Amino acid sequence: QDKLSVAVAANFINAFKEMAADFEEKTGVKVEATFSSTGNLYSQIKNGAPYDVFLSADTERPDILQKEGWTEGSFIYARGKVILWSADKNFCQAPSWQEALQNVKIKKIALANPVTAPYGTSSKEALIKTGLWDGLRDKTVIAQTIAQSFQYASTSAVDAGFVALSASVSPEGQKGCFYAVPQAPDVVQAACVAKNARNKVGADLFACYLLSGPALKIKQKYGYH
Amino acid sequence: MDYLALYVTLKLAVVTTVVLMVIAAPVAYFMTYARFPGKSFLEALLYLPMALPPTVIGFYLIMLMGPKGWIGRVWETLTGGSLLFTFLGIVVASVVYSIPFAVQPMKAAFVKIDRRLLEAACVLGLSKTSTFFRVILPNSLAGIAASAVLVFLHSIGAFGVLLMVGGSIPGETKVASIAIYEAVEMMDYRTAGVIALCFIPISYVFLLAINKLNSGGRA
Amino acid sequence: MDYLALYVTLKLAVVTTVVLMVIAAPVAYFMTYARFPGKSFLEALLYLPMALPPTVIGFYLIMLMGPKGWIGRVWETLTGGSLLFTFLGIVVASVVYSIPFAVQPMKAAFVKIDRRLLEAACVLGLSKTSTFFRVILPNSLAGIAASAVLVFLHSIGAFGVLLMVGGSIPGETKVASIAIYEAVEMMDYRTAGVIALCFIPISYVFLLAINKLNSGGRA
Amino acid sequence: MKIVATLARQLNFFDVDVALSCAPGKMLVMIGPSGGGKTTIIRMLAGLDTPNAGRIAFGDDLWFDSEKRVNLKPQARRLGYVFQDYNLFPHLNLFDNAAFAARDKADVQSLMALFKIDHLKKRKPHQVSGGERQRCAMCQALARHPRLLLLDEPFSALDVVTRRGLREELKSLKGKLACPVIYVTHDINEALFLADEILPVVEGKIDRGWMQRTISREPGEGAPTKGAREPRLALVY
Amino acid sequence: MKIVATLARQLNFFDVDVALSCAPGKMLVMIGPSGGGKTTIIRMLAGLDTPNAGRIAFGDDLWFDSEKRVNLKPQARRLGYVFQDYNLFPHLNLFDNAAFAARDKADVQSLMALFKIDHLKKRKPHQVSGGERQRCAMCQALARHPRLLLLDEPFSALDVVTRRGLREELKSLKGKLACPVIYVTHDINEALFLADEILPVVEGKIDRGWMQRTISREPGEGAPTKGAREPRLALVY
Ligand SMILES: Nc1ncnc2c1ncn2[C@@H]1O[C@H](COP(=O)(O)OP(=O)(O)OP(=O)(O)O)[C@@H](O)[C@H]1O
Ligand SMILES: Nc1ncnc2c1ncn2[C@@H]1O[C@H](COP(=O)(O)OP(=O)(O)OP(=O)(O)O)[C@@H](O)[C@H]1O
Ligand SMILES: [Mg+2]
Ligand SMILES: [Mg+2]
Repeated sequence: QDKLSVAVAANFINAFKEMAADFEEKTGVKVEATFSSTGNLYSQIKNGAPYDVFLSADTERPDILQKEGWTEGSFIYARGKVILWSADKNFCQAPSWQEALQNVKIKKIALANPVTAPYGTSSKEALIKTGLWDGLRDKTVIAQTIAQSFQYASTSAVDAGFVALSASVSPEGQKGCFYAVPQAPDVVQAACVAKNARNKVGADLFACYLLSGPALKIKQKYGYH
Repeated sequence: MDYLALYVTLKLAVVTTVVLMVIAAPVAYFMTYARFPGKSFLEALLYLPMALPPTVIGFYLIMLMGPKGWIGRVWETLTGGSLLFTFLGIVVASVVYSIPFAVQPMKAAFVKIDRRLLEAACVLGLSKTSTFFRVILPNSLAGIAASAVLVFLHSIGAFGVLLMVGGSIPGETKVASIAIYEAVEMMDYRTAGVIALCFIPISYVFLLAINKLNSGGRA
Repeated sequence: MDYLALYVTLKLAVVTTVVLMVIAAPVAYFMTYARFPGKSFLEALLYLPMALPPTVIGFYLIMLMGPKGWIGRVWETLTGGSLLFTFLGIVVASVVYSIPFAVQPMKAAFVKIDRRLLEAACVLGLSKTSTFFRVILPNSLAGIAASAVLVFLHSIGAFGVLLMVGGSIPGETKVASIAIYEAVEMMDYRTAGVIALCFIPISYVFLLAINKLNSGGRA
Repeated sequence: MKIVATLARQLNFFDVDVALSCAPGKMLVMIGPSGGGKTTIIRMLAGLDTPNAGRIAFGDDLWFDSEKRVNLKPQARRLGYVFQDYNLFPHLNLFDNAAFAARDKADVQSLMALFKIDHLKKRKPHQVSGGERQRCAMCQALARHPRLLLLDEPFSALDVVTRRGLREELKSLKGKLACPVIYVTHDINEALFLADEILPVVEGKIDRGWMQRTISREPGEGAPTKGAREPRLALVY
Repeated sequence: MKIVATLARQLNFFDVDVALSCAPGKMLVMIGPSGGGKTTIIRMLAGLDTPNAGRIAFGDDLWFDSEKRVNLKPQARRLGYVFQDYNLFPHLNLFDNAAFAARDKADVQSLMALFKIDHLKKRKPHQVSGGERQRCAMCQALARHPRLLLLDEPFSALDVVTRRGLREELKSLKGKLACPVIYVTHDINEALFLADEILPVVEGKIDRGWMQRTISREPGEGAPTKGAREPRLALVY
């Protein structure tokens, strides 16, 4: 059985590891993954990295890859949600996340870089929609990735952070409390299969698996839908 | 182009270099001449910041410098403010991150000082400290220059650590390497290339200055 | 724990150190004694890998080593294979990434060699090359040790570059720092800490070995 | 103050074992074959080497005592020491070298004039001749007003005329310095001219007969009989 | 082959300007006041310093010619050169130092015996006395069978007995080596004993009267009249 090489956006790492194990058990195809930022993985692919499947953190890059002829088409494999998480359980006393943020005791809040990270873009949108963006300018700290935003929050470096729902289900994430942020649009993550994949059969099989029932269960477990 | 980020980068690199030269010289002196059990172990610890991926160092620094870490707490009692996400914070991070690069070449230079010069200093009544300043330092300029070059450039390139500890606040902690990172992530390779190219003249000027200082000391 | 990643890391660090010692010594020699216009400029270029954030170096390396870059194309014509995503590929990346750390302390050591020894070698009929091997190298052991320590530890910590060029293939290009990165990304801070701790004994043993070699050369 | 020392130290091929003393204003000259242990003795007096056994007393001060485990650091002995290889600090010019541990910069000026190197003040040591370096080392040692002066062949790189001049100066300085001076030379004339006491050191021991044997060219150890071929010059210098 | 040289070089306080020649198997001895330019001349002959003007011919080979812009590298001149500060390689033991550029290791063995340092073969230079280092430098220079031997005060750190022995050896070697030997010394006895020709160098020029003035102690420059106080020792060594 030929192994399958998958490039995975780092925010999906937890869910992916479990899915890969499940997939291996079911099909016998060995999955080898590279986790990195979407931008990094895209550069690698452009320069000839032999990945069979690419799980991006956005929809933009699979689209470009399609235009460039690397893939025949992309599909959405996960939708992430933004939450506002804090290591301090008292933080969640307020009735809504907006009020919790406006508490005078809150000195710093983290969000992922709105320019480069999809979760950051989404968080910023929620803040703008609720009219909080300008008022909180001086309190915001920019993390480069959504994982780093959670690191800030979990180490109490910031009082609260906009993180992915998936973070809240990790053991570390259960130590704190969070608000859902319905104003933040879903973060849509698309995947694509390489046209010239070395293991085309396995790659297509994995693409199907990604959308199957067992996979959905795992995704939900890690806060995706 | 992000001139502010370039300015922060330069300021950080200069401050780090100056601070580290002052800190590293006595440390290297001590590590060269002191004999005590567990010395290699201490040395290994000293070099650890280098062997660890920057993100890990960054993570531990956040823990230490955050409101729950002891450095953070001490700092808060002293100044009332937070160390994280400030320029001072990234200076601390960058100093920790570059310690090995400062210490190691200095140590190599100190080791090579002719023993006879030290004996002469000894006979002429110089204390350990005076010997350090009057004999060892001026005869180790090449090694100190090597340290300065490594530290300066390394703090320009420092990235993972600063990314963590700084929080990328424009004009305060957003350094050029973060700007490059953003450009690469946005697939704007031209901007990334342009900012990267800015470092050639900067490194060039710095090397020239160091070489001048270094040969000035010898001529 | 990911023993395979630790093994790849160590293998990479050892290979990089050996390769760089061999490459850097003549480069440092040349940079110390050759006089030509544009020398500082060349030197600045040589130190650039340090001033750039690892991801940027990684990016340029991929471009060069990929099927469209000229190194990649030359390599493909020669061997028929790809350099990217192989162990050899990360060795190349790690060598480029650490060049400045190898060259700078060696240069500092070479500069400090007593001119009288070089004159003696000259009079005794030694060519430039023999002088290098018989006089300069054996009298620069401290500087070479400094280089080796910096390079070894720096390649253990190398991360951004390797992730980019290597692609984290278990047993081949997945090094420990990538394992740490993944653990951190998974918010599994304990595992990250445990792998990080492994570097203390590794650095320790390496430093002991270098110190032994170094003092062996002098005794 | 007077220096009194008994020193023993094991070397690879023989042991050093001597007793010596020198009063202030007096000069003790050590002479003897190359490799005989003269430098080793000076280094023990300076505190740079530690004797295996013995005692060094300077007036009422105890500098070293192997039994009482006293060992004063060289820094505290306040010495003037001209090393055999006259090591100056390569990063300093001759003036700064001479003034390195000086009590008074004005002294340095006049010492450099006395030793005829005042025109070389701004030169680095590698830019002057061997003899000039040696004279600078002498200035450095004298400028700190030492309590004990140790001179290990301080004039070996000097020509006969300069040397003759300087040894005159040294002889007259000796009284003014009012400190004991221990002087190593290979020049028997110099030894006879300068010494209040001559200490011939052969294989680490004091060998009073060595001078006599050497002067009268007894075909002793190391004095080759071929020497007879040498013209008998009776130079009156 | 014979060496013939005319050399001119500007120094800070005076200019060196000399002409000299020395035939194989002969010895030219340079003597003169400290800082007079002897080492500078030797360095120019060795190719370590470049004359401002002049010409050095070794037999039919042209080593240096300022007009023809010829300047042979020191490596190509095949010299034996004992530096004034006898710099040995600190990382090598005495044997390896002496054998550094030797034609034949067997030679080294016998040279070290001749110079009485064969028991110190395994020592590093800093572990032996000044005179022992100097003798090792001498072995190093001789072991490569030089075409021209340059000796800058090679015996300055040696006692009178050893020195006397070695200069006997040197005198007999001179014939066997069959190369020109240029020798710098401060010892007038030595100069008279060894030299086929004596070249007094004073402030960079040849000053034939210097020897005479020095010996007869004419109160010339630098010869202090106080010298008269010195006892007239007529040592027959
Ligand atoms: N650091 C050292 N370690 C071991 N032995 C040494 C060391 N220095 C000198 N020796 C040996 O000790 C003996 C005495 O050396 P010392 O330097 O005292 O002689 P010296 O009388 O000063 O000779 P010279 O007149 O040649 O300078 C010599 O045999 C020498 O080889
Ligand atoms: N590297 C140098 N740069 C400039 N001047 C120098 C240099 N070396 C020597 N000199 C000067 O040149 C003159 C001649 O020096 P040189 O070393 O040739 O004298 P010397 O005759 O060998 O003296 P000595 O007997 O003391 O060794 C001296 O005045 C000295 O100060
Ligand atoms: Mg001695
Ligand atoms: Mg000289």
